[in-house]
Amino acid sequence: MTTRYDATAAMEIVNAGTPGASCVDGGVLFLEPESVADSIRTLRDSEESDLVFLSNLTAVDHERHFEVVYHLQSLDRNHILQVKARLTDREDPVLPSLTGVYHGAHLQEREVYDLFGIRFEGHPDLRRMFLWDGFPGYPLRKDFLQMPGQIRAGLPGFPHESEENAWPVPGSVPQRPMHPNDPQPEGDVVVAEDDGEAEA
Amino acid sequence: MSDFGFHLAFWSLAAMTIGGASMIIISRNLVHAVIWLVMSMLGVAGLYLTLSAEFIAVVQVLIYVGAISVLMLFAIMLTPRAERDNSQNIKTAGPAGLVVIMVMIATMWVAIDTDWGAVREAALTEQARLIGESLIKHYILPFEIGAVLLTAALVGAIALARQDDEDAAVHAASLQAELEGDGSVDPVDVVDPPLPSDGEAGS
Amino acid sequence: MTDLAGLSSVFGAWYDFRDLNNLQRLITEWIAEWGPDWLASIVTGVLGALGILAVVGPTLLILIWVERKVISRFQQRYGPNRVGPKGLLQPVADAVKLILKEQLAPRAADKLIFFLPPVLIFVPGILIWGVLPFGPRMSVADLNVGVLFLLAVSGTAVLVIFMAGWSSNNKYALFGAMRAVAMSISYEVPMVLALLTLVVFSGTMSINGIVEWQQQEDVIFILLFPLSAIAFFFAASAELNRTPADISEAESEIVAGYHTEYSGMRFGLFYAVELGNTLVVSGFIATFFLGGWWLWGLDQWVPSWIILLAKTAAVYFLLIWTRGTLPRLRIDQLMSFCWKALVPATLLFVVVAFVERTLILSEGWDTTVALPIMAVFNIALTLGAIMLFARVARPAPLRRPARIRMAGADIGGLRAARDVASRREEPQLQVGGD
Amino acid sequence: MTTADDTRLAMQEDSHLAMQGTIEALTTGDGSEPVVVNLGPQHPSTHGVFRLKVTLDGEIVQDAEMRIGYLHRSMEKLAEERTYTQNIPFTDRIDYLAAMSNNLAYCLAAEELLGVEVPPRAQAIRVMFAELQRVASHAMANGTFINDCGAWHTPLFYMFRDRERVLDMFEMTCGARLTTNYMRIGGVAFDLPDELLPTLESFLADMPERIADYEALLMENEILHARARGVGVISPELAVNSSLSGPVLRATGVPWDLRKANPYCGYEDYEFDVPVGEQGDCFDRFLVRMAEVKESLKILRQVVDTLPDGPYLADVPLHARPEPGEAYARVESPRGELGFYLVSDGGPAPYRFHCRPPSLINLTALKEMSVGGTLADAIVTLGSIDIVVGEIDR
Amino acid sequence: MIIGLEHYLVLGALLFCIGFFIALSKKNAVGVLIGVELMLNAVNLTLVAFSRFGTAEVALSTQVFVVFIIAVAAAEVAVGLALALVVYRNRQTISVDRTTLLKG
Repeated sequence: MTTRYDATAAMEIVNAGTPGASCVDGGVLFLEPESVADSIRTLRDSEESDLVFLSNLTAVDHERHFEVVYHLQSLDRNHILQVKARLTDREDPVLPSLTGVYHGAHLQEREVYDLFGIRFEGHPDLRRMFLWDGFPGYPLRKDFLQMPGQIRAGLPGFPHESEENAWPVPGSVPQRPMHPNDPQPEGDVVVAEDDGEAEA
Repeated sequence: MSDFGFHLAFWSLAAMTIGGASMIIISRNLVHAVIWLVMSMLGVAGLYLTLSAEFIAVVQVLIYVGAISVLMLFAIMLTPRAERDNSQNIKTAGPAGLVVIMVMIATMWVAIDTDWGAVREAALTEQARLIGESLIKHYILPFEIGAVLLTAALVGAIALARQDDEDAAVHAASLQAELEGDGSVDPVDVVDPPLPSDGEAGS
Repeated sequence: MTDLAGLSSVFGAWYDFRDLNNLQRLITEWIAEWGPDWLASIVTGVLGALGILAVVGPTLLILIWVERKVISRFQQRYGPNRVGPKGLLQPVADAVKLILKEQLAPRAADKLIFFLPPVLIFVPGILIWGVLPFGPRMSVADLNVGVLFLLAVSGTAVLVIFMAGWSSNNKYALFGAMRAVAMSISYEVPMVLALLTLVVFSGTMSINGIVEWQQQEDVIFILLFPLSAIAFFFAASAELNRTPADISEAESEIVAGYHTEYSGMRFGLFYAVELGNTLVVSGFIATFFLGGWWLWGLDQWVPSWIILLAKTAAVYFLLIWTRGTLPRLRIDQLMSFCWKALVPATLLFVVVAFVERTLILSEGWDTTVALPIMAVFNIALTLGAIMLFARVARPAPLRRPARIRMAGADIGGLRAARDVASRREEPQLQVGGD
Repeated sequence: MTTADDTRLAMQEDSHLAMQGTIEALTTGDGSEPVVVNLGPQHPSTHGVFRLKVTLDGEIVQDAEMRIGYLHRSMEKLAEERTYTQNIPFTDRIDYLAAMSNNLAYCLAAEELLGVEVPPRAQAIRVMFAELQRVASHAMANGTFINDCGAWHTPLFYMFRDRERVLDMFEMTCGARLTTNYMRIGGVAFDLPDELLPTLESFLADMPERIADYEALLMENEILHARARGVGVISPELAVNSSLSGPVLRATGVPWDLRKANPYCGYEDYEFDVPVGEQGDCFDRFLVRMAEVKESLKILRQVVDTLPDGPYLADVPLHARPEPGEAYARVESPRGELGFYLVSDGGPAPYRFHCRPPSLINLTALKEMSVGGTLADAIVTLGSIDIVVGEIDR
Repeated sequence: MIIGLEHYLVLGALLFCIGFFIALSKKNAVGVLIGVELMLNAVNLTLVAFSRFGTAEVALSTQVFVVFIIAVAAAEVAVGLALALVVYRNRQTISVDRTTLLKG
């Protein structure tokens, strides 16, 4: 059974070398963003933790800060450790790249850069992977394509759940402006504002 | 030799041969030139047939059209496109033309004027067998020398064309020089580059 | 011909369809009586050409259907059965579709050389048919340099393929063309040597002569020279760019090889000639190695060209079979197989043929006794050569068997991998290797 | 003597000739410039819209660079707008050749978030369909791999015959062949129809002799050995370091299988084995996949024998709101380690929905595998890694 | 009018001169080789013409001579092209007028 590796033990290992581990919160090891690569290298090389397999590398946008999440797995000892690094700077989030430590981080870091805009220093080929280079903005950020007036991305509530956030909550997700071609509601007749518009 | 079919064949094949050859002079692209060459060779093979030399015609098609032209196409493919112009060298074209015209007049005159003696009606039949036998019996020595020559050519061509990695470096450097446009590279510099210290002392 | 029950009056009569030559001779004699003699020669030429086109034309269409149906049978599916009864009109539908399709030409293509190949590729395809003997006197041109003519004409096809590939200004096409040219040239050598053994043994280069020699000696060459037959079969399938040597149009690597840029009827021509070539080559394999129009006396009764077509169908099925099942070889493996296996093998058999021929001629051995002994010896030699090749010429990675072990209890990373690898007992699955 | 500018003049004059020429000189290893060939999005053997820019020196591959994103539907953004149950159909479309494994992985992650206990019958049904999906997916993988080696679809159609039977079983239970959308948070959507078990019995009865056919048809094939042995080799150390997983990792000799290492859905109750290769080349991957199909059949046999009855779906409220937190569940899909990382903020929809794509991560080492080989080897290597473009681009 | 020996000799001479001109005037080494091939073809043509129209004993020897010429021509092209390749490899050009290293 894959056990969760004890984060505090990992913290000692990292701090034994170059001090880079900030704290442990709920079984997750938090690392200083500047020295992420070196700390993880010590975790990988140390005989006791033996975290040789980078299972997953992704990022989460918590609006106030970014969190880059690593899942490191030891194949021989069959335990897994979740490591996070917090980036508060939203304009130019930078993190040292893991490609020196794990060859598997190449594509996953490019994906995080492509969808979140987090730059990884030292990545040999940091280009957008899915989107074309001229794509404006980074799609997976919460404020990407935010509609005016919307509090934040995501589903406000279940459709039927309660009256006050029944779908669509007035103001929370604004209605698309009515278009003359839309099926007109029976009540008031919508007259096209400027007469110049050609009859559809 | 006189019926209509033969005349048609001879004149069309002659036109094909001379046409192909002259198109080589005119065409600018080297690959076109080779393809016109192939056409004229096929014309010559046809002429052999009109002279009822079947064996030679088939050998001509097999070796010239089948092998030599493909060899030339390979050579053209190995050299860069920039070298594929087939244009004449204007300076030497003029005098060469004169020399060629004089040679042509001389040979034509000799061909038409001299009396070639009795003309034989029957053509040679069973060429393959006869040539084979004469190669073994009467011309055994030239046959052996030919074999040695072909082997020598084979080994020579391979030795020349083989490329060991030292040459590759020279070639890559010279290609780079060509791209930067600063003339050719001295192979010696590439093979054993001057030590850094010599560099400062030298320049 | 023996006079079987007074049937001799039938033989030689114009309606004796066993040998269509009688019909042709009748027509030319009739013309010669009243018309000028050049008209007679033209008519014979036209008749011969018509005969060939009558055979080639419809068979090209039928072959498309045959090939797709047979391969579908290999693959547990029905094959074309929508158009017409049992899908018989499928080739017609394909042809109509190809004719109606627009014929594109890439803008930067070299116009002159781009438009020529579809036409020129037909020339060698049809010329070769002229030399195939359908019956004792039934071949359009019975050249006494027939074998050499066959090789020369199939050599020119290489040039046309190169023109097609080079002129369509497409990297895949150029790859296809270069591969096709390199392969065709190197596979001509084993073809020449395989045919050399036959020419040496039968003493003549005319293909009809070879068939008559087999008829005289009551033996078919595949028994005498099996390795030359195999070498010729493989070299011919490589020359035709068919699997397992269809690297010049390997659609999984270089899309469609040299005819990538051709669409519409131009592609149709390439496709038709490919099938036509396959038929004529299987015809030649049948003629050289299976005795052509002769079958131990049966050709007295059954018209000779039916026997030939039957044998051609058999060899054609073999070609489809290899195409249907074998994966493709890489270009360097094909080259090394040609130069390291086929050429030495055929050279060996050329020497054997010379020795045996001199034994028969100079020593005066009686052929009825000598040939069976030589056949047995040659077959043994073939098996020996194949075993030797199978053992000696295997590239390094193929010598060790590919082994699969079951991880059993120790699941884990690199340390577990070392444990699994260092186990002594037999791996569960061992494949390949000698 | 020709001065420098003389040659430059000549070169300029030649370069204008080069302009109207057609194709730059094809190299023969003598250092002239290499050819860049696009195994473009539209190519018969790239298993979908996937572009590989291959720099070739003659036939030898010097550099292989991937250009992907043609099938990017930004599923991770869409999933943030839909409730946990509405996201299940997305997971079918991520890896459309192994939809069942995707559903399973997502449901496991969601159940970990919601803290739902799955009834035993549902777990057994999930194992059954995950293994059936592995048989179908490996049939596809091996078939297309041999197709890339050049065999004219014959082995592919043999293996499609078995894949058809598996897809019929899927259709029988959940109505869809490819995008099954069969699993729900807390169990499976429908109970097994009555006619499923008999079909599964006859399927299990026929398969062993079918597999014997494949082994006879393919294992001893000299040309397949020549084309696949020693091609696209990767060492175990580099494989582990580049996070390869699934048959590609096991072919190098590393015995890592999530079903054994981190058993989910009751895999620990079933007795099966994990095949491991030796050289890590294309042919070993092919052998590992063939052996895995046999192991899956063993598991299916045991599942059918010990299928418990009882509820097939835990009573999970349709509109469950998970506690704020996160979950990372991983499944051994036919292509490798498929993981789902869900972050919840208490809302109806997941705050962050991330899928660990085994196909994409297995491609990190494609460059190391194909450089040095010929163009044909690069195609065979790509086929042996068995990628699905839907999973790469998500 | 009968196609006689003179027809073939004239044709051969014409072909020879065209080949000769090509060999002299082409800038590209392969062009020169093409010219040489044409000249050899012309010679072969005249020889076969003699074998057809000449006296009996000359008929066979000329045809054998033609076979030897074809063999030598093939060898000559192979070596010529190999030379052109090596010249290209070292001097990046196979145009005849620019490979003037020996002129001094």
